[in-house]
Amino acid sequence: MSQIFKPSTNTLARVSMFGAIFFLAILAWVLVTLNRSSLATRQGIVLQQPVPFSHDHHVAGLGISCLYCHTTVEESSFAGIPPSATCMNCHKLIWNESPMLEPVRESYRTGRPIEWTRVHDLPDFVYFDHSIHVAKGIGCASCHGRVDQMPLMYQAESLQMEWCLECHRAPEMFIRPRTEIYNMEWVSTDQETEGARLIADYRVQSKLSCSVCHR
Amino acid sequence: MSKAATKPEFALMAEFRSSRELLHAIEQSQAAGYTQLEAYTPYPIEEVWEALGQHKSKLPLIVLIGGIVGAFTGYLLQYWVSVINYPVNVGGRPLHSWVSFIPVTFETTILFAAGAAVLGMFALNRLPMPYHPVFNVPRFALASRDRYFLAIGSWDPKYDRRATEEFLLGLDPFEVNEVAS
Amino acid sequence: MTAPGKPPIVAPGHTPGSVTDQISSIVLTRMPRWWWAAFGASFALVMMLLYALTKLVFEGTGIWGLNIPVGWGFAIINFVWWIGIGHAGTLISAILLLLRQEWRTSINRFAEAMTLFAVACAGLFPLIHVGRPWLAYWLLPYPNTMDIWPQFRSPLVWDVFAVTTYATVSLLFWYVGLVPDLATLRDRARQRLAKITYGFLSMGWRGSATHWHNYETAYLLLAGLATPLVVSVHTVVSFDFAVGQLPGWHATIFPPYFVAGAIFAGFAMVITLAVPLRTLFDLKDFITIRHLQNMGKVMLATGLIVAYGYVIEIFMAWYSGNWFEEFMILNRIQGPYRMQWYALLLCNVLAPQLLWIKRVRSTPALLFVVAMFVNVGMWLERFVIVVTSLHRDFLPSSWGMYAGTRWDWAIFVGSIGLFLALLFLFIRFLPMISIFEMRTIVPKTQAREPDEVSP
Amino acid sequence: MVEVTVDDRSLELPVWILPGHADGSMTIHLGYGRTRTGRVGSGSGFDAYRLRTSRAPWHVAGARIRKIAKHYELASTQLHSNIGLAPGPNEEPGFGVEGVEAERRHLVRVGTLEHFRQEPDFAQHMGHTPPEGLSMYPPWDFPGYAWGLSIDLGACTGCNACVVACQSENNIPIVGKEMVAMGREMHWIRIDRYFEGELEHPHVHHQPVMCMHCEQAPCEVVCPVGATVHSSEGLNDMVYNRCVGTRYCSNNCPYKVRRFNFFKYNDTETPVLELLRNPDVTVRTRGVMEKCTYCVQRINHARIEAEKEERQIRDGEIQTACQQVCPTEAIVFGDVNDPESKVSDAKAKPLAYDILAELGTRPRTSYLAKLRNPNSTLEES
Repeated sequence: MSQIFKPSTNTLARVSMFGAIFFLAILAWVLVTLNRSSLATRQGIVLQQPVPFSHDHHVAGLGISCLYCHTTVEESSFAGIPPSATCMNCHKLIWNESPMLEPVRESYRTGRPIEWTRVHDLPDFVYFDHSIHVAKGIGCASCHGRVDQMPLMYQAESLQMEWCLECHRAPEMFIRPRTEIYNMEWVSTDQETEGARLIADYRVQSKLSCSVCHR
Repeated sequence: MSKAATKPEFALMAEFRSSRELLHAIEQSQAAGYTQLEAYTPYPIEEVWEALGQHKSKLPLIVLIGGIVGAFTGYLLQYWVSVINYPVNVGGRPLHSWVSFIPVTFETTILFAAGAAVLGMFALNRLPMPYHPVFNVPRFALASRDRYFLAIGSWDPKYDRRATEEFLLGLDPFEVNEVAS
Repeated sequence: MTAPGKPPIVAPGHTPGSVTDQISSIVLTRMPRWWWAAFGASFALVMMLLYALTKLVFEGTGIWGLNIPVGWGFAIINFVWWIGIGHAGTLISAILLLLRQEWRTSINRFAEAMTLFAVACAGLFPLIHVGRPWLAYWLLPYPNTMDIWPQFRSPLVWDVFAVTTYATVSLLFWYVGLVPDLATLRDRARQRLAKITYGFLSMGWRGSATHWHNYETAYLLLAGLATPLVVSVHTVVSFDFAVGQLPGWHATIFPPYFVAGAIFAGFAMVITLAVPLRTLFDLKDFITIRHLQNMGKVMLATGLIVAYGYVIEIFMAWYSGNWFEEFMILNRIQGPYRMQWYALLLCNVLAPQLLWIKRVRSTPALLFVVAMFVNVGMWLERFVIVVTSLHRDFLPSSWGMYAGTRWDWAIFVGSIGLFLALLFLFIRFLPMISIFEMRTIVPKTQAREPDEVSP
Repeated sequence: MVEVTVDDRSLELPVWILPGHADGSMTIHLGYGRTRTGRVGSGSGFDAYRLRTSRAPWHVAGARIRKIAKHYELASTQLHSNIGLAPGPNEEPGFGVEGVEAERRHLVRVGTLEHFRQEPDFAQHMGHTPPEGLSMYPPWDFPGYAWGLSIDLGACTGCNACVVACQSENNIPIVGKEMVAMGREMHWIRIDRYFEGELEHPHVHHQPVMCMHCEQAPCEVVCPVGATVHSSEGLNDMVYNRCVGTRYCSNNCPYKVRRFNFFKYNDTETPVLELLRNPDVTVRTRGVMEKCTYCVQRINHARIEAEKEERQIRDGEIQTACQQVCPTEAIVFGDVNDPESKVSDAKAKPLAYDILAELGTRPRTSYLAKLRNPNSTLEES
């Protein structure tokens, strides 16, 4: 036989071997990153809404409490989306001619609710209850982010299971006094000691059993 | 035999008809003071590599290390998963169910050790190397059939193009070839 | 080297050159016409397998005959059957190598290939038997957004590790064994494409003393690693049953009895393949009567261990004083699946007894018939273990019956097609007998001066 | 099949001979053979209203029965088993092994009042319960709540209300006759029925069986993905969204209470059916295992309400769906850690026993043996 390959093939062979390892490593990294990116979670993505409602304006600007619209957050698993009538309490009088608010007025006239696009959508097999979290000292901002700084609503956190577990494993790092639940700006000065005290005060159990959320 | 070599040759290579002749040639070459020898045989012959002074391979150590790494990887993964990361009551069994962790630990040990053996073998043999000067000799194809080859590298301090060729021809080979680099 | 009265390992008159030429020529010349017909037929079965699998994924596990209480059926039976068949390859190449049984040389290569293809077929079944096959990767430990990991107390997770390790190590072992032969083919091939392909695959193997030295060390170490591995794999497979608490599954005899059964089944399959191949490719010089005799002996020995396993199962049912166990055995003997049990005894216990007769061991056709009995018998054994134990367990109110549907059969037969198709591709493209090892043993087995070369 | 003729009206029907049915009579069920009951129900069974007139709404005499050469397949979730009676040489097939085995395994335990007076804990001596703490594993603590359930076999009449309640509460799909015939019914609770005594006048026993929530659950250990694990309150959790469907748990469950979605049984495409379902329970898809959860949605709801009010859950605050509908109050659910609870009380009774306790599963569901108080003269006649 005579030579089949050129000397450069040796380099090629070695480069392709290390290249394959490199490629696999990159592939793994890409998959891990994609799974946690907003492509998979919708985190940080502003969704198209029928009316461009600004939490920034209503909460930070006008000082309306979360509870004014999301009325059932303390009693029910669902925080509640306000009916158009709630909007019309004010918008009968101000901006009552604004074309931007026409869908609200139409909904109010016809009684057909506005079809908002859901921003925080957990999978159907997850049963999340707002009332118990609020009762045990978890503030709105802990999960929904600084809603008072969002001109248009988006999902602030990933809502993936590892994110839920982060708090359920160490609630003392996230708990706050019940008085500060609706305070968007609240920051603890000494979360660790105060957190541990609140955990005891509020009898927080931070359950990690599967059936707490999946049933 | 090639004559007009433009580049300095890689080695001189003698072809033998039997392993006995090859072993004899190795002895003679070593007696003559050649050190940069390499033999090529169609099948593994222990006497040949021993004659060339190779007694211990580094491979067993590499495999041992691979096995130990595999065992620790397997066991620690299971321990971390079951006891530290997400401890759950599974059928009333203890979190650290070490008996149940043995099969996986065993398998990762074997997996890592076997991987180390194969990768180590190729690394120690400097493979892959699809191109090598010895393939320039057309008759070298018979090294994978039934011929035995002895090469003396041109970097051998005692190497001399003519004298070495004479020496090899004196060993009663089938043929002596120059290995172009 | 040949003991008086025993047939030789290699027929007389061979030289390293002649074995090299004869074995490599099978790969380097055109395949006979029957090869195309046989490959075409097995390929058609693969297509049927793909059709059945598509149906399975789109419609659900319900197209099989499974129910509650019989939650495992054909898929697990086939899995254990195939993985058992796979064991002979590693056994021949690793354990017999360590035991310095030189007769292994001419059968180890295709037995290893058989292992790989059987493991490939076996590996298919755990994947498809789950209700949601697209999530089967959850059995692997990888960092995920749920922060949930496999449950390492489950024998199925052990299975994942055991089978993937086994498949990987078998592949490495096989490939390492192939490297010098790929170099041989590279040196013999005439077409440029074949030269380049074999050249790449052989990685530039030169057969230097350094190469051989590290190679032999690696091969021996791999054999040393594969030996406990092969024992562990079927042990772990038996844990799928033995760890369960079902009567008929929960038995300490299972690991040794499964390993012996695997070797039994594997050798039966090697004979099933070797007998036709040696005729079709005229390899009677290399796969001699001696090989067939030895394989017959191994089958007889392991068959007796398996029979011992059956006896111990019955004995323990009585000796344990556990009524659930006792009922399970009575149900095997008298229950609705008694015919399968009797057929199993016929195939696995009675038929191998013929191997006591030397004339049976030395007649390829008879050996083939016994091997076919064992192939069937080992499938029935898994059927009896899986189905007969499940269909009548603890609560009589939940008892039921089980029968495979046509989709069960389609997938089973399809997997045989896949196995054969891979095997035909293997004998087309790779040497089915290890050439360099034949070169090694030819000098030892030939009476005359081996190194004299034909011109 | 047979043809039943009443006056000039006749109907072809399949027959099922049951022990204890009076000679020369037959029972025909009304309410089947409907033409518009949906995907599964339409056309199943036979319309017996054709034999009924307003003159004799419940009871008809003078019916004639004739065997006809037709065949009809009946689907049943279990064979009837005649315990306490070895199959004689003249027995019909199908009466044998199940009954003998059920008897031998002491699944349903029955005694007379007289027996009870002499030996109050007779039920506990009928099987072998391993003593507490006899385990190779260190015990798990269940601080807080520990849910348990007790079923009084003496009270159970086998009315099946629990089965229907469970089906409605837990979104259990109807799978149809073909699937039932294959052994693929989906009910989380079933009622095992046993006949005891002679074929002509047997005693009938009913035993509701659902997930036992074993403390040392055999199903959990074998799940490769951890889709069934224990909760901190001792529930045997089934996580549908984690399940890949190996069915290993079901194979290893001695009580065979796990159910598998062999196909996509739930119709999730028809929008109106969304209103049918309980929104608090996941609608299972194909390829996953499911089973009784002790109505964990009700437990969670009660726990959340109690926590918001900063109190313990009261005994009786949680009722499982089967308990809620049981007309004889045979089912009691509650916290076994609370010595004052009704379920602790039931479990402390001398009649309390666990089925298949010898397997060491430590079930949280236990039974109260059935007591009979027969009149000795009537019994003998």
